[in-house]
Amino acid sequence: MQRIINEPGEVVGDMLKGFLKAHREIVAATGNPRVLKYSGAPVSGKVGVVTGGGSGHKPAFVGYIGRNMLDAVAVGEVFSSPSAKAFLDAFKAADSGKGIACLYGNYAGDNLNVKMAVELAEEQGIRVKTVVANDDVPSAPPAERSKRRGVAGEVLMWKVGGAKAALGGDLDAVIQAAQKAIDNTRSIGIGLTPCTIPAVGHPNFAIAPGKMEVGIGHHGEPGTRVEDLKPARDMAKMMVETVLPDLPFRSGDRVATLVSGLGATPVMELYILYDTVEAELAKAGLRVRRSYVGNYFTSLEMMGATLTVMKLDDELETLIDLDAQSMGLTQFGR
Amino acid sequence: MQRIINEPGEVVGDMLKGFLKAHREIVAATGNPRVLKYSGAPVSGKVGVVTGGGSGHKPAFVGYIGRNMLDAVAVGEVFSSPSAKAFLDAFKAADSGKGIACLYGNYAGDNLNVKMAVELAEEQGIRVKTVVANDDVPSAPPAERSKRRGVAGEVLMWKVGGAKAALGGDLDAVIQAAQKAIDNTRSIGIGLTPCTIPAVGHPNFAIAPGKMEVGIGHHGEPGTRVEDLKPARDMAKMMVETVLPDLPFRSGDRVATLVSGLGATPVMELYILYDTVEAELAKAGLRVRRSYVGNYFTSLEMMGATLTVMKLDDELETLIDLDAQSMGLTQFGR
Amino acid sequence: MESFASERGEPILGALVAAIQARSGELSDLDGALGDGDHGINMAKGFGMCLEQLSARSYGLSEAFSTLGGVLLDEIGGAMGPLYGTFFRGLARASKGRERIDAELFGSMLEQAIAGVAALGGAKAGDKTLLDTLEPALAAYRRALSEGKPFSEALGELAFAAERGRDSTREMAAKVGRASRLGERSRGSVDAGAASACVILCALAASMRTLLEEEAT
Amino acid sequence: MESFASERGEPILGALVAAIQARSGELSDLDGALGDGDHGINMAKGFGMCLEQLSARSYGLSEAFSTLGGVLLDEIGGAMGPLYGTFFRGLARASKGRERIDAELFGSMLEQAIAGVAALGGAKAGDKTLLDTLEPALAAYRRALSEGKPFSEALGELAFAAERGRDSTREMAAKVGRASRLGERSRGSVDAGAASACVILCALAASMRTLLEEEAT
Ligand SMILES: Nc1ncnc2c1ncn2[C@@H]1O[C@H](COP(=O)(O)OP(=O)(O)O)[C@@H](O)[C@H]1O
Ligand SMILES: Nc1ncnc2c1ncn2[C@@H]1O[C@H](COP(=O)(O)OP(=O)(O)O)[C@@H](O)[C@H]1O
Ligand SMILES: [Mg+2]
Ligand SMILES: [Mg+2]
Ligand SMILES: [Mg+2]
Ligand SMILES: [Mg+2]
Repeated sequence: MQRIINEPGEVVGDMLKGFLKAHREIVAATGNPRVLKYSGAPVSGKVGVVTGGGSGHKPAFVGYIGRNMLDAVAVGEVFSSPSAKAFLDAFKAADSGKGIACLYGNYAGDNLNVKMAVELAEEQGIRVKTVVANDDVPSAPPAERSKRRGVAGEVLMWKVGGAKAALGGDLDAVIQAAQKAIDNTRSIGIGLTPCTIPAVGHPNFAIAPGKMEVGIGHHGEPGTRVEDLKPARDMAKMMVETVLPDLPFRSGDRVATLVSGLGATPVMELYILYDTVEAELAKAGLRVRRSYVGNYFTSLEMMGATLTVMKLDDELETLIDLDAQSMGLTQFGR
Repeated sequence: MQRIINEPGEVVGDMLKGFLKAHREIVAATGNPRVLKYSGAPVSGKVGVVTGGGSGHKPAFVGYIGRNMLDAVAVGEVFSSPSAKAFLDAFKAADSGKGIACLYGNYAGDNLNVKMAVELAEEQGIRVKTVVANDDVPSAPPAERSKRRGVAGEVLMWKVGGAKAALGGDLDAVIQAAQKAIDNTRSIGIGLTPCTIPAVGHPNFAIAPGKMEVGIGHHGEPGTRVEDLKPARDMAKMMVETVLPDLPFRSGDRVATLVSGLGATPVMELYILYDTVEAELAKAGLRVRRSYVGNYFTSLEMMGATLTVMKLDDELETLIDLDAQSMGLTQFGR
Repeated sequence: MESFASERGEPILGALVAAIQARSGELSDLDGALGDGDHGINMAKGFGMCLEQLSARSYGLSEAFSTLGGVLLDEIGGAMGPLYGTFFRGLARASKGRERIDAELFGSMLEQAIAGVAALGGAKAGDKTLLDTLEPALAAYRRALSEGKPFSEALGELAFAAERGRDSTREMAAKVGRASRLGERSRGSVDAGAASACVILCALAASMRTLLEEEAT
Repeated sequence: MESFASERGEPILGALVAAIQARSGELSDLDGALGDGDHGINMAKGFGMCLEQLSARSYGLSEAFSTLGGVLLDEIGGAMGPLYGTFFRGLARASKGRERIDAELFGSMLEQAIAGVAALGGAKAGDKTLLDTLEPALAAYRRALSEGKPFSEALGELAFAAERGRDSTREMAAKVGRASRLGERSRGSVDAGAASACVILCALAASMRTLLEEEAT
């Protein structure tokens, strides 16, 4: 295991210490070492936007803490949901009295821990509403959409929720916007090499050379099928063909796109993939209004990429376009 | 080779097509397919800031094209200097009549191609001055500093040069600021796994499991010595101990730091490294005014990291702090 | 009637933690086959933290379970943090203030613990989860008692049924949790949670039988 | 006196491109040992592009070299783009407008080409570069001519000395280029540029000797 770590069991704590040092201007510690918050949080008069999730996905989740983005994040072990207590403490760190929008991904652990945390929060008089991201198309058929995983589409959900709260939306408005965001978002991932959780010390699955996992999850959960590696242009077509009919997207739709690497794929290759993705979207009559390409939601040192497409209406486009400042996503407004 | 590519020989061209599509608002094509420019270039009344280099280092080099950053970039094959003609065409794309600051890295190919391009440019009435980055401490002893490679310190040199030009500095002022930037910058890299140039198809060197290359270059050039892998905190100490005495940095100095991954090292680990780096800098009495941590200058899918430290004076700090907008580095001003 | 003193938390917790730590790699590998490979390390971490918190003093069984449940809920997270947190807090609550643990009491401890897991997770037997270990094990335990078997023998039945329950998940297709997205591909490998539940029940049964024997002699 | 028609650009360029492409992997491996591993692929790409540009028409030797030099300079980059670009433009310039290539002319072509490389790169013999192939090869060629050997025999000496020159770089420590940062670690492996220069000189010598033989019969 070729790693830049100290004790394999302590990677999350060590990482958080370094993260806080590097981003003092925008991120602050809280009383719970597994909860970080925006240095300005709680922002008075603003709905608190919170998420949480396992570690190993940098910039997700703590990298999206910032101005017009997330107010607080609960941090789990590598690939493990944060505890209920961490979620609860994140709610507290973000709460200015206007309520908390907890926007998280659909995983057994997160569902359970958020559920317990929300109950505890309400006992303490903090109002929490949730949106559960389920943008990963291959993880369940359309009829069972509520079973689907949340993947890189979460980044766009956070962007939208964070912007809506920043523009003064109340709790219901923030929840509605974030729910609309994820309802209009579809993703798919392909995996080319596995990854190794430091404390485990060996890859938790294998991908034979020359093969790829289609529909893989960003924890290395096996995909829905194994295929021969093919040229990037064929990968892109297959990914677009999986994503578009599912919503469905229609000719004339405006969209935002996000192509994320899973960690170790050179960013050069993400652009090679995006070249065909955009060509295929154009063929389908979609108009790309904003495109993100890079390592936005990773899976340690896995090779592979995810494609996310979000259908925009005027509200979503305004919210996606708002300026934002965080380690993982900083943009000027249009 | 688990890759998201089409033809291995065409990765650079395919990547540039996708890059242009993804970043239309900030990057534009030129008549030479191997030259990209800032969409606003040439910016009238402003010195043109240009660089060039081989591909496979994303975000470097094209990712630093943008507002208050680079005006044009010459693009080479993977790990190969761009041609003299590409440098010349980049000068032309950036030239508003105020002259060109060509800020590049110290490699045989780049030196030769820039030299030829500068001669051709002057024949055509374009004034070009150059700064050659040589921040990589382990690549030559202090007495032969002019032989050292340019590595991730180039990013800070471009930031400074781009900001100076944006603030209205004339050619000599931009060159002076960029030269001061690099003269006050020192770097070191460690490599944990090799990388594979797509057209070659196999790794171009080996690192035995449990070993690391100290002083490696970001093209996979072997380092100055091979050591056993050690805990991140010991790597950080060794890196700081190599870099600080070389300038030398002194107690009380203000600095900017840059910890860059080489491509496949999870960003989590860069923060683990940074945690000790900052602690060691603090021990030495240095005050970190700005810290960049992430994949700023990579080497395809190599695992490893580089540390860059730049000593700031008032001018350099102002220039580093200026807002900037590019794919690889977007920041709001302070 | 067989029973043991509830103040003997240490040997039981010690054996439980040792069992989980010894099987940690195996549990992560099982999770890696269908999920994300973290099950064993997080279990081992949580159980180890609990032992550390309680070290340097003596404690009863209810306190041991309550501390373990609290650590899992507050510090560990994952799916197993709340599930096993609820499980051990159920065991703790049902035994709180009781001086001796007998067969009947342990039966209602298990019942409360397992009911909490089922209510929280919303899974049922056949979904390929830890419940496929816990529920048949409890049923076998109850059956043994109703057949008049003594406590220690019923614990043997509990452990035996737990192993069969764990193995029964091999051929199931997962209905909840990460593995559920694999559909048919999730068959052929034992569920990680079912395996850890088996480790837990077997360790509890073994250490309790030792205590029963000790007190009998 | 031996000579061949300068209009025979095709067989010479064809053999040259084929030789570089055949050795491309080997050259990249050599570069990988001390540098960044791209030497062979970039050479093969540039030489291939040149052949494509000239395909579907016939061309003389000077035009072939001039096109090759231009492609290397304009399209290929790297260290070898300008170095070999200068080299082939030197060969082209010195043979421009000449109807036949004889021993003397080829000698001055090489001289001009190598002088350009040395001036541009600032390296000298012993620095572990392509000059360690080029310079001794030229010297051997000159020596053969001064000893009165015929053109074809001198070409043989050229090739033989090129191989020895290439091999001589194995034990050198690099003074310029990427490998120079390796210091002592750069010993033990042949320089990639010295190896490609040897491929080029040997291919030129062989195809020219074939042409001389053809014209002699
Ligand atoms: N809703 C649920 N109800 C009961 N058990 C569940 C549920 N979801 C998951 N599990 C159990 O949790 C185990 C996975 O635990 P773990 O690996 O710690 O969590 P994670 O999936 O968050 O990585 C599964 O093997 C399964 O037995
Ligand atoms: N200044 C120089 N003068 C002469 N030859 C040089 C010089 N610098 C490098 N070389 C030659 O170039 C070769 C490397 O070429 P190549 O791999 O194409 O370039 P790069 O170093 O840009 O990857 C070296 O093996 C060496 O022979
Ligand atoms: Mg997990
Ligand atoms: Mg190169
Ligand atoms: Mg798991
Ligand atoms: Mg090279």
